[in-house]
Order: sequence, then structure tokens, then C-alpha cells
Amino acid sequence: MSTEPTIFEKSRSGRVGVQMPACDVPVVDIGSLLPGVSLRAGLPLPELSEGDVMRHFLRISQKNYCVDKGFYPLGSCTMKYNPKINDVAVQMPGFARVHPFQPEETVQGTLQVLFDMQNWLSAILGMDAVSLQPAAGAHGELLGLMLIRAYHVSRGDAHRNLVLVPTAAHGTNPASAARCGYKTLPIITDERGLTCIDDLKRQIAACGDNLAGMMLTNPNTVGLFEEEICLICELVHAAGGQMYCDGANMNALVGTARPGDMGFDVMHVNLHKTFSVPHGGGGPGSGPVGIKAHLAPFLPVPVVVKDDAGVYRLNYDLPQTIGKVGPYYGAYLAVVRAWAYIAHFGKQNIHMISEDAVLNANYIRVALGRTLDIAYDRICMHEAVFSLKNLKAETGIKALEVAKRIIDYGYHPPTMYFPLIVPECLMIEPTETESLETIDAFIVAMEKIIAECHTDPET
Amino acid sequence: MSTEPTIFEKSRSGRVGVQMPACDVPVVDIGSLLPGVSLRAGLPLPELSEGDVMRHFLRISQKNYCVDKGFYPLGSCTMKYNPKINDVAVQMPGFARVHPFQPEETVQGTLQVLFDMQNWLSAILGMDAVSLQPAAGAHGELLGLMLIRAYHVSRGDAHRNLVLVPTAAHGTNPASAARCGYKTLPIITDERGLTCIDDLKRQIAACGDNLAGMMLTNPNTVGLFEEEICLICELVHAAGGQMYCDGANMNALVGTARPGDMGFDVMHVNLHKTFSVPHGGGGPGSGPVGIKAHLAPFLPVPVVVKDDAGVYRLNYDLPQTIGKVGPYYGAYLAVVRAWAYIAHFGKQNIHMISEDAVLNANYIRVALGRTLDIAYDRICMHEAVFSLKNLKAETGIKALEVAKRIIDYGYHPPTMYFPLIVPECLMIEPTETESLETIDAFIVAMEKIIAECHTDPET
Amino acid sequence: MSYLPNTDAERAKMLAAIGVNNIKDLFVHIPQEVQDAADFSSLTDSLDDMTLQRKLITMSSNAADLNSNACFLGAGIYDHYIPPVVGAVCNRSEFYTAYTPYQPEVSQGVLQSIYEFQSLITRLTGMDVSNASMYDGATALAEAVIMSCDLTKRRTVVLPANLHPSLRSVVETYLEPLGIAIRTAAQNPVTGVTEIDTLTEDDACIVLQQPNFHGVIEDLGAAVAAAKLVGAQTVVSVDPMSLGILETPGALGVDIVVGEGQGLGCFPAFGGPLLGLFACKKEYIRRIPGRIVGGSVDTSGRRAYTMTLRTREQDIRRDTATSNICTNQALFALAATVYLSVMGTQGFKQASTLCLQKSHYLAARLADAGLPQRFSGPFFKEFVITCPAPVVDINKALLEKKMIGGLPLPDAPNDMLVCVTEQRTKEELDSFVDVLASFVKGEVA
Amino acid sequence: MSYLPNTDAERAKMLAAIGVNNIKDLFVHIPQEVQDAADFSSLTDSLDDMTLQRKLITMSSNAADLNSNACFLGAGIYDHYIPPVVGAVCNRSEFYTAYTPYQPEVSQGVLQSIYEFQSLITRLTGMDVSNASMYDGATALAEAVIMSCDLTKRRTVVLPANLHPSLRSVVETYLEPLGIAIRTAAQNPVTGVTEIDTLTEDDACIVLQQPNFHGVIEDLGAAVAAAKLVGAQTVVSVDPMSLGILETPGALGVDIVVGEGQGLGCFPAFGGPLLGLFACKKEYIRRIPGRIVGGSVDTSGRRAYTMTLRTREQDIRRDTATSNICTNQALFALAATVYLSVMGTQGFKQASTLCLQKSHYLAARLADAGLPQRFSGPFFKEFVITCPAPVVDINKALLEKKMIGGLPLPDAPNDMLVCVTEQRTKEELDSFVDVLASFVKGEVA
Ligand SMILES: Cc1ncc(COP(=O)(O)O)c(C=O)c1O
Ligand SMILES: Cc1ncc(COP(=O)(O)O)c(C=O)c1O
Repeated sequence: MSTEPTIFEKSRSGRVGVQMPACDVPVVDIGSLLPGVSLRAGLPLPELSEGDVMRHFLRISQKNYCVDKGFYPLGSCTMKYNPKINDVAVQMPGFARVHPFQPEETVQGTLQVLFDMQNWLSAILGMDAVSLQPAAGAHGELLGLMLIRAYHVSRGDAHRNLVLVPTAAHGTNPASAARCGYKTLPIITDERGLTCIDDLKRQIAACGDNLAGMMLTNPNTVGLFEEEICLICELVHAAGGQMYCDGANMNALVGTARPGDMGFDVMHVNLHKTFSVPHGGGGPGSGPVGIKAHLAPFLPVPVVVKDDAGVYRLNYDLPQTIGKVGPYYGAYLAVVRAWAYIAHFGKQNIHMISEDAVLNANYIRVALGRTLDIAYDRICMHEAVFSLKNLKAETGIKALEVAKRIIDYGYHPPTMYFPLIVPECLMIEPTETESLETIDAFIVAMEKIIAECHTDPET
Repeated sequence: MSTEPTIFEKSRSGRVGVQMPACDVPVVDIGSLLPGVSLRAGLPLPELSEGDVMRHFLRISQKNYCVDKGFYPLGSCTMKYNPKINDVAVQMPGFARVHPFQPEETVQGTLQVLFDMQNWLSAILGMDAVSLQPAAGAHGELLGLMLIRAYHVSRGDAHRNLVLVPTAAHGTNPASAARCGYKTLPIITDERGLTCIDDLKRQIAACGDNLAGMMLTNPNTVGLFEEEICLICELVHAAGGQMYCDGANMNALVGTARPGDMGFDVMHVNLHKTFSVPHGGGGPGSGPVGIKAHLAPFLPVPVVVKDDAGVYRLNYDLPQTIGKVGPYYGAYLAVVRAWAYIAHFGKQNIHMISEDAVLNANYIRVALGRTLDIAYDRICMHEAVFSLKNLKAETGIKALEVAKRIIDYGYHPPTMYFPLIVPECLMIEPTETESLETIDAFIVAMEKIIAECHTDPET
Repeated sequence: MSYLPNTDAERAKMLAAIGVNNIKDLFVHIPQEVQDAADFSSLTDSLDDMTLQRKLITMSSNAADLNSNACFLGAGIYDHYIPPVVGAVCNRSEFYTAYTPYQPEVSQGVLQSIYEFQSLITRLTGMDVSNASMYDGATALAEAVIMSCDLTKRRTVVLPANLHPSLRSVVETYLEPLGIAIRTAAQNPVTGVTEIDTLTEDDACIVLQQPNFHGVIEDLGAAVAAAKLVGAQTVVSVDPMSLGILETPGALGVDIVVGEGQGLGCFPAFGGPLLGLFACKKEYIRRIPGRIVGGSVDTSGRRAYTMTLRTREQDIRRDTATSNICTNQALFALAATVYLSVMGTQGFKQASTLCLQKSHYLAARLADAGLPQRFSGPFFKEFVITCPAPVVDINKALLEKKMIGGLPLPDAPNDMLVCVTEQRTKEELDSFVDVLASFVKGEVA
Repeated sequence: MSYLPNTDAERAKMLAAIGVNNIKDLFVHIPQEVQDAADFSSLTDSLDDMTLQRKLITMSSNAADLNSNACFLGAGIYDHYIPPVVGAVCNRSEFYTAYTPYQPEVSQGVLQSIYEFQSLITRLTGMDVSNASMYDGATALAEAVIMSCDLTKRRTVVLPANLHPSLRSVVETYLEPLGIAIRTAAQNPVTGVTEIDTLTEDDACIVLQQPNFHGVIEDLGAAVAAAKLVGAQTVVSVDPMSLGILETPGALGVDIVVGEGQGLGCFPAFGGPLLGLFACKKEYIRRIPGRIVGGSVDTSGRRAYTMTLRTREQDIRRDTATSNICTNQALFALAATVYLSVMGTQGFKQASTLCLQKSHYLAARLADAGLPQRFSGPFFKEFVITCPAPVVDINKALLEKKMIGGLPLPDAPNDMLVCVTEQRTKEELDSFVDVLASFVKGEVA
């Protein structure tokens, strides 16, 4: 991998990459247009031709792995294939080249996507309403918690300031709680890999009437379905708390089961995981929030509605709204992509997403379980979790080293050391868009690596 | 570079990459729709998901060098940067999604591009008219020769069947002549690297009144301008022949000089060289033909005209037309790209194309001439030609080996062994879109390789 | 200029290094009077990047495109569905900005794609070998006919009367300077099928277009049998989309198959660039025009691809080459490769079947509405109807309803060649019938 | 389904390998009553690929887009020119289908692009450090204000009255649960500039929007001076396009600069996704929200990039992290990086200057036509005019001439916030004046 200089090092004084038009209105001296305003002296941007720029970014791009190149076994990240129709859609002028403040009548097709998605996501999540405003999962968590808070405040329960968060939860959960002014209390995971009900009861009791709610990832962060979910929701509800579902792992459920039917009051889902929005090297994503009806009065504005004449409108008239968590209507183009993904499957086939995702994961669990130790030996959902504790004890080789070695075989490494509760953890999520032969080839590579660990630990 | 299986090896029976719609009209048994017609049994195409297909082609793509990645020092190929606005243009529905047989009134913007380009290329080549029909340079040669032939036939000179073609010419020249039913006579290149006038006179005399014309590449295939071009044209014209210019090297002249002003009667130009149409891994290209007025009656149909009302029309009414060399109006999308390239420079800046191309080439000639032997030591045009004859004598290392070694330095090899008249030939053409520092870096790499040849000939 | 990296300072430095004072000194070999004559004033003013983009959008908008209008025009260029992955692949810099793969070390991507293209074309046509593409279906046919004359050492070819007029014109133009004679096989006026009982021992080949210009399916087996009797070859110009259903020309004994590949993943694009297909029996491989890519094993034992049988080509064989073609249509061959790969057995068959079913539905509905078909022979996706008014007038009425009508036939202005691809919906077909029926009923002048 | 590779045969094989009979056996842990409750009947019918593409085209066509209509709307989202190379880079699979670059060995492309993004933003703003992006300009401002409270350990922030209403709403929503108080600095009703003489020692920071919601340029230096007097910070939400002309906030002593980066190469896209910019003085680096990429040298001495200062982030620091942000806007940061690289010093300055010149031309022409500006302060590309009729009515008239009018102000329905970018031509500006003048003259009801 040769080094590519930075764009600044490639700059040459006086080079031009874009020829801008001459000014077609009479040019006035800037000083007289902006009297008393301090103006900048230099503008130290790079100077390159268009071709220089293209080459620079093409060269650095080729240093990158990507899902269009191969398998990302990243647990908890749901790196699925990004369909190409979505890329075509987000270039269409009625989606890409419209201004958020255009009059509603001029953006009916544009609004239809939002309206449909509010409804479709509600149906998929089993919720009563959806806000598309959050820009990512963590943003959705924050919104969800704000809605819970607004609900409590509206009922005179402003004192409820404690949120239960499993130790195994993703870091955004406690961080979002803190951003909402909440304190978090940990809940431990038991030997089954599930929420420890005894610990939960203990902590609920400890909260007294200050319990605001619980954030639970389901399927959870070790890839298991919280089979006592209905009980958990009952316990939290009984203590006056609201149930928040971190829907990052929703891919295991799409078309099969709905968090709303399990007792959750509010949840987010990551369109950049479950609904094929590309990760873009770290974003942008989209984190819509679904809610039960009792939280609807607090939704951020606007929501998209269809009036009696069948015209799509932006409704700002929610007197109890919490306000806004984003400036406009969310990550619009991400929503367009997710619209296309859902529409492709439709009501007839939506169940195939979770079925193939879970099938692939369990296949990995069993097949790779012959070589690695399965962290929790039971049917998993969208991902399989392994512990390399014994390997480390026997050979001194750590999960990190195994994961990095897989790069030499042409794969992205799996997720490592998350969640922290599994020692020397490797977490593998295939998604529904990987094929049996890709998975088999990956397993063979892993087997080779583990064999190497025993025979030839230096490589 | 790992091996990627073929698309057939990746196929899995029953896999689907495109879901087609169910038939929305009543389905009738095929046998009764096509009575007596033999139908195929199997259809052995590959079966893959969309993601499988994307990965396959992405992986093989990364094995390829390309101009967006780096410098192609390929002499005679004019591998210049392909501006990105052109890619946007050829996706626009009024260009990409129109049918050639639509009524003229429904494709006015589409036709305007053709009309403009007929005129603009005429101006750039110094010709009276242009046909955009040929699909590539060789196709243009064939058309040009057919026009010459039709001209002779129309004057009762059907017996003229001999064409003079320099030994140094590109292989398409004699091949095209053969396709036009012509016999070719060779002309040698003298020690200056130019057409040997004595030989030319000798061969003209030998032709008697059977001379149909001469095909001359100018600037010629060793990168030099035929400074006696006016004399050459006079000699051929005096013998009743027509002058054909192979305009493959037109990049050296664009905006500076015009073959039409030198005495040529007909020529082609390669839009995929001179006018930034990408090479596409071998095509498609476009090879418009420019002609003087006396050849206009024979042009292929249709030509685009603008009527008195300012409406663009397709004119098929050329009674003496040779017919058609392509089914419609040429490589339309290539013409759109060339339109954009010319429009960007415009009348004010078109000269910069040839100036920077020739400047870059002469800089290479001088700078690399310190290390390699220049084949013809004089000011060159768009490319510099070196002979590695002495290097081979001293070290045993051939031009081929030097050229292949440059791959290890991250470049495409230069053109080798063309034209054949230069022993151990390396031909380097930078074009106007390469920068000084790219050229300098390339020269440094070449110097290192030559040094290696002397010190460490094994690598 | 946005594409020229060198600055004036760098230009000055380079001139100094070369040892001249002025850029004009580099053009001293061009006669001054030639330079003085150069006049570029009829070119456009230089357009900056922003204005250029605007101008292109404006021109493109000044057309009735097939995104916004339902297309019933065919006649060689077809509005078939293009899966988006075709564009995603072909727009990769590594493919579209690459040079011809003469240097295999840095061209394995393009080479493998062409190798796969050739394999796909042989599978589709049932032929033994395919080349790496020709300019278009028309020149491919001309080349095939010339190859056939070379192979048989005969100088007459038989073209069908119902050959696409553009194809016929290109073949005539190519053959004229070579002195190859053309005879025409008549068309049965009732069925629309070519009558092929006229071959002689002077004929190098009989050409058929499948389906023919009028959309009717020809009997290739009969042509092959007739040709064999006189030692002639059979050359077929095929619509590849029909090969989702029809028996392969290979299985029927055809010698050379050519065709227009535009429908396989390439835009109509006002008729260009196109994709010429060329496949034949393996005994003719050394006479094939153009490039061929072969697979082999490199020095380290890995599979590698390279251009093969180069000695047929013009850059080596010069005036005795099998053709003058050099640049071909590699990128569009890639498009067809991606298209056929992603459509796959099932998708391609479905597309083909939808063309068949929908065109027959429309023909039947039109017949019911009083618009009979001109020919009775079997058809695949195109057919000719005789209208009660000039087709140009009908097409105006169709355009108002956002439909692009079919082609008025050169010899019969009231006859329309209608094309129905898999992209036409029932709704569109029914609207088409409504407009035409209104002419039958005399509702329109 | 086109995206699911496994066939039924493969599924059966996998189920057997797992040791279950039926796919439903893998969902046994989900309570049956939950599964039974799931109802997806309100989803759309499954759309095949061809119909899906059609449907998307149809929806997209049902909007007045900015390709076909000249846009005078701004207010935070701008119709700036986007050079085509931005799309060519961002649409490369290697960038847009890559994951977050946690594994530097396979992510050097994304990491280098973010490193360059950060460098460009510091150069543009004159600040010391930049992060790898925030969701949008609004949440970036909220984060900046919270960071300022953390740094100063104060619990009141001062927002200007002329802050963009969406920004204000987001900041309020973010601060409310944290119990941070908001005070409002008044706007001078004549000049439109913020009055900043009201700061106290309880204030963590004063926020300014530059230019402010009404387009008027604020005096950042004065704010910095006033803030310093009471030990408060200055936070500025800047339109990056104005930084082609205006002095950098860094040079004026601003502590934290945020902004909406959409104008730097991203489509308006109905307002999202967007690109939050976040830059500050280097002493605050350990308190920055979100990701930062640093450059270093790898084991073999080559330059390498990696995410740095990770211990600020939520995945490590959990509830004491500097923010909860995880996924950010990497791909749009790349777009801005390509945009700024290709525009370069000259192009970017020109774009900025064209905004300035053209907006002033329009303002002057409107004033001549009897449409005065509401504020007298200096402006960059946006300004408020008071119209003789409700802006919604005027906008209808403009739309008929293919123009998208400016924003009606929330507090004054006859006031229009007009925006002029470098993309508006003189012809468009003059047509705009004509339409508005017709209202002044009372030609329109
Ligand atoms: C379980 C879980 N929760 C929350 C998040 C945060 O989502 P985002 O990165 O979209 O903000 C993630 C992302 O990795 C996650 O895996
Ligand atoms: C001098 C010369 N003439 C003719 C040609 C043939 O042009 P094309 O490949 O476009 O048919 C070439 C192409 O390399 C050439 O260099």
C-alpha cells in the first residue's frame, strides 16, 4: 500500500479545478458593499485541477475495504448489501434537488416518501407513530428519552430521573441518558446471556418512584432474544417506568415480530443497519423513533399528514411537542433508500429479511462453533458470539490478533471486545444478503487461522 | 493479485438478481402464440444475486489500471483526463433516453448537439463539412476512403485504385484501404522522421493515373509535424489523388492549426483521443470525418441541418450519398462528451489544448533525452519517441523489459515497438491534462529503471 | 481551464527547460501561412463549469425522453429495462477510463470482463466462439457477409427483402467498393416470412434477420438446409432479446450470428454508441474480425487473460487483416455482461416472455379495435398494423398522451411497426389502443 | 428477492446443518403471542425491480425541483453549485459502502479523507482543531453550547433573537432536559444586528449566527470582546460559504465555530442528510464531541491515519462521554472535502464573491422597484424585503415563472427572506424583480 500525499501536498499555487463564471451583474467594490466588515486575507485551500482531485480520491479509496468488495462479519453493525436502485433514487431531482422550505404543493412526491415511511415503519415496529427526524441511532435514543421525559413531566412525574441500562448495552445508551439529564443504573446479564431478572427487580426496587424507564436492546448485544421480554416490560411498567428498545438489532425481527407487541413504549431503528442505507464510511445514517400513542403528543415537529383532499402536509400543530431534534425532516435521502428497500420486499416478503439473517447467523454459530467456543450455547438471532478465552489461555493469542489476521484472507475483521461482558469476544453478523458459499469460505479461513494459532503462532 | 472466479463459477442454480414483474396481461401458452416455431430448451446464463454481481465486477475492476488512477504515457493513444461533467451529461434523459426514430420535433435538444458538433469540428479541422457517423478512427478511415472513391467514380475515374500509405502508418490505414478495395503502396520515412519526398515522387510516378490518394498521419506516427505537408499535398493533387489525413494525432494541432488549411481533402479525428471521450477499456469511440466541399455530395445520410424556422432536421436528401456506414447518427453519447469538452474551452481557449500537449511532450523529450536516446532530435509535437537500441546493445535489456518494469513504479507502460521503423521504440505522450510534477515523477522513475539496467539488470 | 493542471509559472519553467522562449517556438515546423489561416471564431464562447452544466441540462430538457413517455418505437433500438447495477459497474473509473487491454499485467479487469462477455454470447446464441464486440449490429452484419465471401470464395450474397433498411444500407455501402453483388430474397406478402428457395452455387451466404424488420420470426432451419444444398453459409442478424425464448441459431446450424446488443443493458441514446455482437462456428475463428480474449495460466500458475489470435488484426496483419476494426465497444460489452449476469436465466427468460405476451396482447386488442396486422407470421415483440390515417398524425395524438408511437414504414405511410417491450404496462397498452381506436372510429380528423 | 442470495435448496441445507426442521424453529425464543400479533398488512405490495424504479421516477417527478426552477429560497439550505467530481468520488463503492473506520488497516481511504476534511475546516474557519463532523449545523450548535457550559461550568447561555428558528428550536430541545437556561440577546430593529451588551458572569457563552437568520453580518469581534469581559465564550454558527470573503472566526477570537456544511457539495435534498461542522480552539480538544482522526506513522515508517482521542467517546466513556454521537456524516464530510479541494482557493472565493455581488444587485434592483430592505446592516447573500402582499401569494406567481420564491418570515407574512447564490443568473434575477414589481404596481390581486 503506497502512501498517497495529502491533498495539501498535491496543491500547486495557481491551479484551478473549477472555472467559475464571470460576474454577469455590475461588479461593485467589496469594501463599499460591506462597509466596516472585516474581510479575510488569505484562503489557504488546496489548488488542483479536476483530474488531480479525481486521482487523489480514487487512489485513497482503493485503500479501503467496502461491502461492495466483500463480507463484513461485523457483529452489531448489520453490514448488508446496499442495492443500486437506491443510489439511482437519491440522485433523482424530486428527492435530491428540493428545498425543505418549498411550499407543500410543490413537493408532493417528496412528502409521500416520508408519509409512507412513517406508516410502514410503524407497522414494522408495531408502534403507533414514527418520527423520522433523528439523524442516527444515538440521536434516536436521545429523542426517545426526551419523549419519555416529556411524558413523565406532563404527568407531574418530573422527579423520575433514573434509567436502567444493562452493562452489556452499547455506549450510546448511557451517553444518551446522560444527555437527557438522566442517571443510569446498571443491570447485569446472566449466564444465559439474558437480562438477569433478579438484578432487574433489585434495581427497580432501588429506584423507588424515581424510575424513568429502561433501555433494552432486543435482540440484545450478545445476539440473543430476551425471551422474558414481556415480563421485563411488565416489571418496569408496574414501577411507572417506560420501556425503550434500542432497535439496532432489529434486523433479526423485521417481518417476524414487533417490539411494540412485546411491550416497548418507544424505540429507534437504524436505517443504516436494518434498511440497507449504506454506512458511508461512518455516516450519514438515520435513526427513526417509533412510539406508542401515549407518547404521540410530544413528538417533534413537523409530522407529515395527508389531508382530506389527499394532499400531503407538514403538521406543526402539536402543542405539547418537545420541539425539534434536527433542523428539518430528518435524513431525507436515507429515508428514500429505506423506502425502496421495504417496497422491494413488501408485505409479502418482508419476513424473509429476518429469516435469512437469523438462518445465516445460526449456521455460523453451529459451523464455527466446531472451532471456536460459543459464548452462549443456544439459538441466536442475527449474530453469533464467540469467546476466545480458551484459545488465549492455550496459545497466548488474543481475539485482536485473530481478527486482524483475517484481513490477510481478504475479509474485514469481525467485531471484537464488544460487548465487554464476553471475554476475548468475537461477534459475527452475516445479515440476509450474504450467501452460503461466502459464509462457508469465511469459516474455512477462520478455521485455518485457528489451526495456525496452534501450529504456527508467529504468523 | 488474487484470482477472481469467472461469473459462471460464481453462479448458483436458482439465484435471482433481478425480480421481474408478473405479467399484467392475460398469459397465453407460448406454443399457441408461436405455432411451429422452435423454442430453446435451456438458457445457460449465470444465476447470482445483485450483490454477488456487484462484488464480482468490483473485484475484477480493481485489477485494472485507469486514467483516473494515474498517468498513461501511451504514445499515439492520447490518454487524457475524462472530465466528470461528461459522465453526468450522458446520463441526462434527453441524451441517453431518446430513440433515434423519434419525430424530429421531439428531439430538438438532442439534435442540437449533433448540429453544433458538425459545425465545431468543421471549424477545428478546417473542413467544410463533417459526418459524425463513424464509430471509431478506423471506421472514419473507411468512410473517408469511400468518399474519395465515390468522388473518383463520379468523375469517371473508377480506375484509380492505388493508395499511398507510409510504412510508419498505423495498421488501420492499410487495412481500411483494403476494405475499400484499394491496393496500398508504401512510402518510407527519411532520417528526419518525415515523409521521404523522393520516395513519394517515385511512387506517385509509379502509380500513373491510377493514384486514388494518400493517407498521411500528421503529426505523424513518430510525433513530428510533416513540415513539407503543403508540398506533399500539391504533389498528390497534381497526380489526381486525394489527400487523407489520419487525425489520430490531432491533439497536437487543436486550436493552433487545421489540416484543412494544409491541403487535406478528408480526414478523421478520434473523439476518444482528442476530445476526452473515455477509452472504456477499448471502446466505444467515435471517428468523425471532415471533408472539403467537393466531397460533400457523397456524405452518408442523414446530416443534421437547421431549417429556416430554426428547427433541427435530419436531411436524407443527398442523391449522390455513398449510403450509410452506421445504422443511425454515430456514437451519439461520445459526441455529447466531445461537445462538452469543446464548449469548456471555447473559441477563446481551444488553443491551450495543443499548446499544453506539445509543451508537455517537448519537456519529456528534453528531460528524458538526458537518459534515453531520442529517435529524432528535433522539436516534437504531442509525443516524444525514444530508441533503446543502444541500451539493448550495452545491457541486453529490451524496450519491452523497461516498459514492463515501469508497472512496478505505478505507471502504465509507454507504447512500445510502434512505429516499427524505430528500433526498440518507446513512445511517450503526456497530453495536456498531465501536470509537471506527474511528468517529473515519471522521468525520475524512468531514470531509476535505466540506472538499474546498468547496475542491476536482473530486476 | 479546469482540466489543465499547469500554471503559467510552470509553463514558463518548462519552456526554459526545453530551451525555447515562447510556446509558439514549439510550432515552428507548421508553415506560418497554415497557422495564420486557422480561424476558430465559429466555435462557442468558452463555457465555465457551472454554465456548461446548466446548458447541458437545458438542451437535454428540450426533448421528449423515454423516462416521461411510454415508448412503442423499436426497429432495432429498444427500450428494455436496465438494472441499476449495470450503471454502477460501468461507471467505475477502473473500467471506463482504462485503455485497451494490450498490457495484460494492468488490464486483468477489462480482460476478464470481455472473456465473460464472449462466453455469455456463445451461450446465448449457441455458437462456438464470439469476438470482443463490433461497432454495432449493422457493421457486424457487413463484416459477417464479407467474412462469408472470404471463407466461401464466392462474390454474391443474398439479403432478405425484409432486412432493416439501415442494416441493408450499411451492408450495401460496405460491399460496393469490394464488388460483392447482392441479390434479394423476396418476402411472402401474407406471412411476412422470407422466401428462401432461390439460392445458387454462386451465393456465399443467405442472410436472415431474426425476427425480421417487420417483427416476423423467420425459419432459420429452412434457410440452413437450403444454403447447405448449394454450399453456402447462413448468416443471421438476431435480436438477442428473442433468444430468451427462440431456439439458438447455433442449434439450427447457422454459420455466423451477428446482432445489435443495445437491448442488453445499454441506453437507446439516440442510436449510439451501440454494441455489435459477432459469433460463429469454431472452424472460422482465424477469420473473425476484431479482438478476442482468451484465458490462460500465468507464470505463477494463476489464471490470467490476454488478447489472443492477434495475427488476424490490422496492427499486425495490415492490409491482409480480417478487418480494419481497432477500437471496439468494450465498455458496452461490459454493460451486456453485467446485464446478462444479473438478469440471469430466470430474469432474462421473464423479460423475453413479457415482450412476447404483451406484444401479443396489444396486437389482439388492436385487431379487436379494427386495426389488423399486416402479416400473419409468428412474431416476438414487434408487428405491423395498418392504420386508418398516416402514422405521423397518429403519433402526434399519441405524444399528447405521453406515448411515443411506432415507426411509419418507409414503403407504406399508414403502416406502423409497433414495438412492445417488457417495460410497457397494461395500462399503457390500453391507452395506446384507445388512441388508435379513436382514429378507427373517425373521432380524429 | 434480488438481494437475497440463498436459494430454497441452500436454506434447507443450512437448516439441516443447524439441526432444526423449520425456519420458525430459530424464532422459538420469541413468545408465540408476540409473533402472532405481528401484522404487516399495511405495508405496500412487494415491488419487483422494474416497477420499483418506475415508481421512484414517478414520485420524484411529482415535485418542482431546483433543476427546473430557479431557487431564491435559502434560510440554512442553499442551492450552491456542486462540481460533478464530488459525485464521482462519493459514489465510489469504496467510500459509500465502507463501514466506520475502526480498523485502520482496511480503512486508510476513509481515514485520510476525514483527516483532510478536518484540516480544510480548520483552514476555512481559522480554528485550531475540527472534529470529523456532526449530524447537522443545528445539533452541532446545541453540542457547542453544552460543551461551553461544561468548560465554563456555567448554566446560562445567550442566544441571539435572530437565530434561525430551527436552530433555536433544536438548541432549546437539547438544553431543556439539562436545565441549562437560555437568555436572548435583542436584535437592533434597524440594522438587524444583535445587541451584545447584556452579558453577565453567569453566562457560559454568547452565540451568534453569521450571517444571522435575516442575512445580516454580525460583529464577531465585538461579541468576543464582550464575552471575554465576563469570562464567557463565543460560539458562532457560520455559513461556510461566507468564509470565502469574511474574516475567519478564529482570527477574531471565537472559541467554538459550528455550521451547516450542506452548501459545500451536498444536495439540498429536502433538508437531509446534512453536515455539521465543529471546530474550536485547541485547548478544548479533549472536550470535543464525536470522532477525530489523527495522522501518525505506522510500524514500517509509512504515514497512517487512525481515530484518536477515543476516550472522549461514548463507546468507551459511556455516560461521561463528551457526547452520545456515534454514527456521524462521514460521506458528506468527504463530499465537502472534494468540494473544497476542487473549488480551491480561487473557485471558492469566486463562488463566495458571486453570492455577494449578485445578492446586492438584486437587493438594489428590488429597492428601485419599490421593495425596500427591512434591515440596513451589511449582508452576504440573503436579505429581507417587505412585500406589498403575502409572500405565499407572491411565491405562487413566481412558481408560474419557474422560480421558487424566498421564505415568508414566521413573524411577518409579508416579509420575504431572499437568497441569491452564485447559481442565479442576471436573467433570473431580473425576472424575479419583474414579478415582484408587478405586485408593487398592483398588477396582481
Ligand atoms: C446496539 C447499538 N445501539 C446504538 C448504536 C448507535 O447507533 P448510531 O451509530 O446510528 O448512532 C449502535 C451502533 O453501532 C449499536 O450497535
Ligand atoms: C495513428 C492511428 N490511426 C488510427 C487509429 C485507429 O483508431 P480507432 O482505434 O479509433 O479505430 C489509431 C488508434 O490507435 C491510431 O493511433
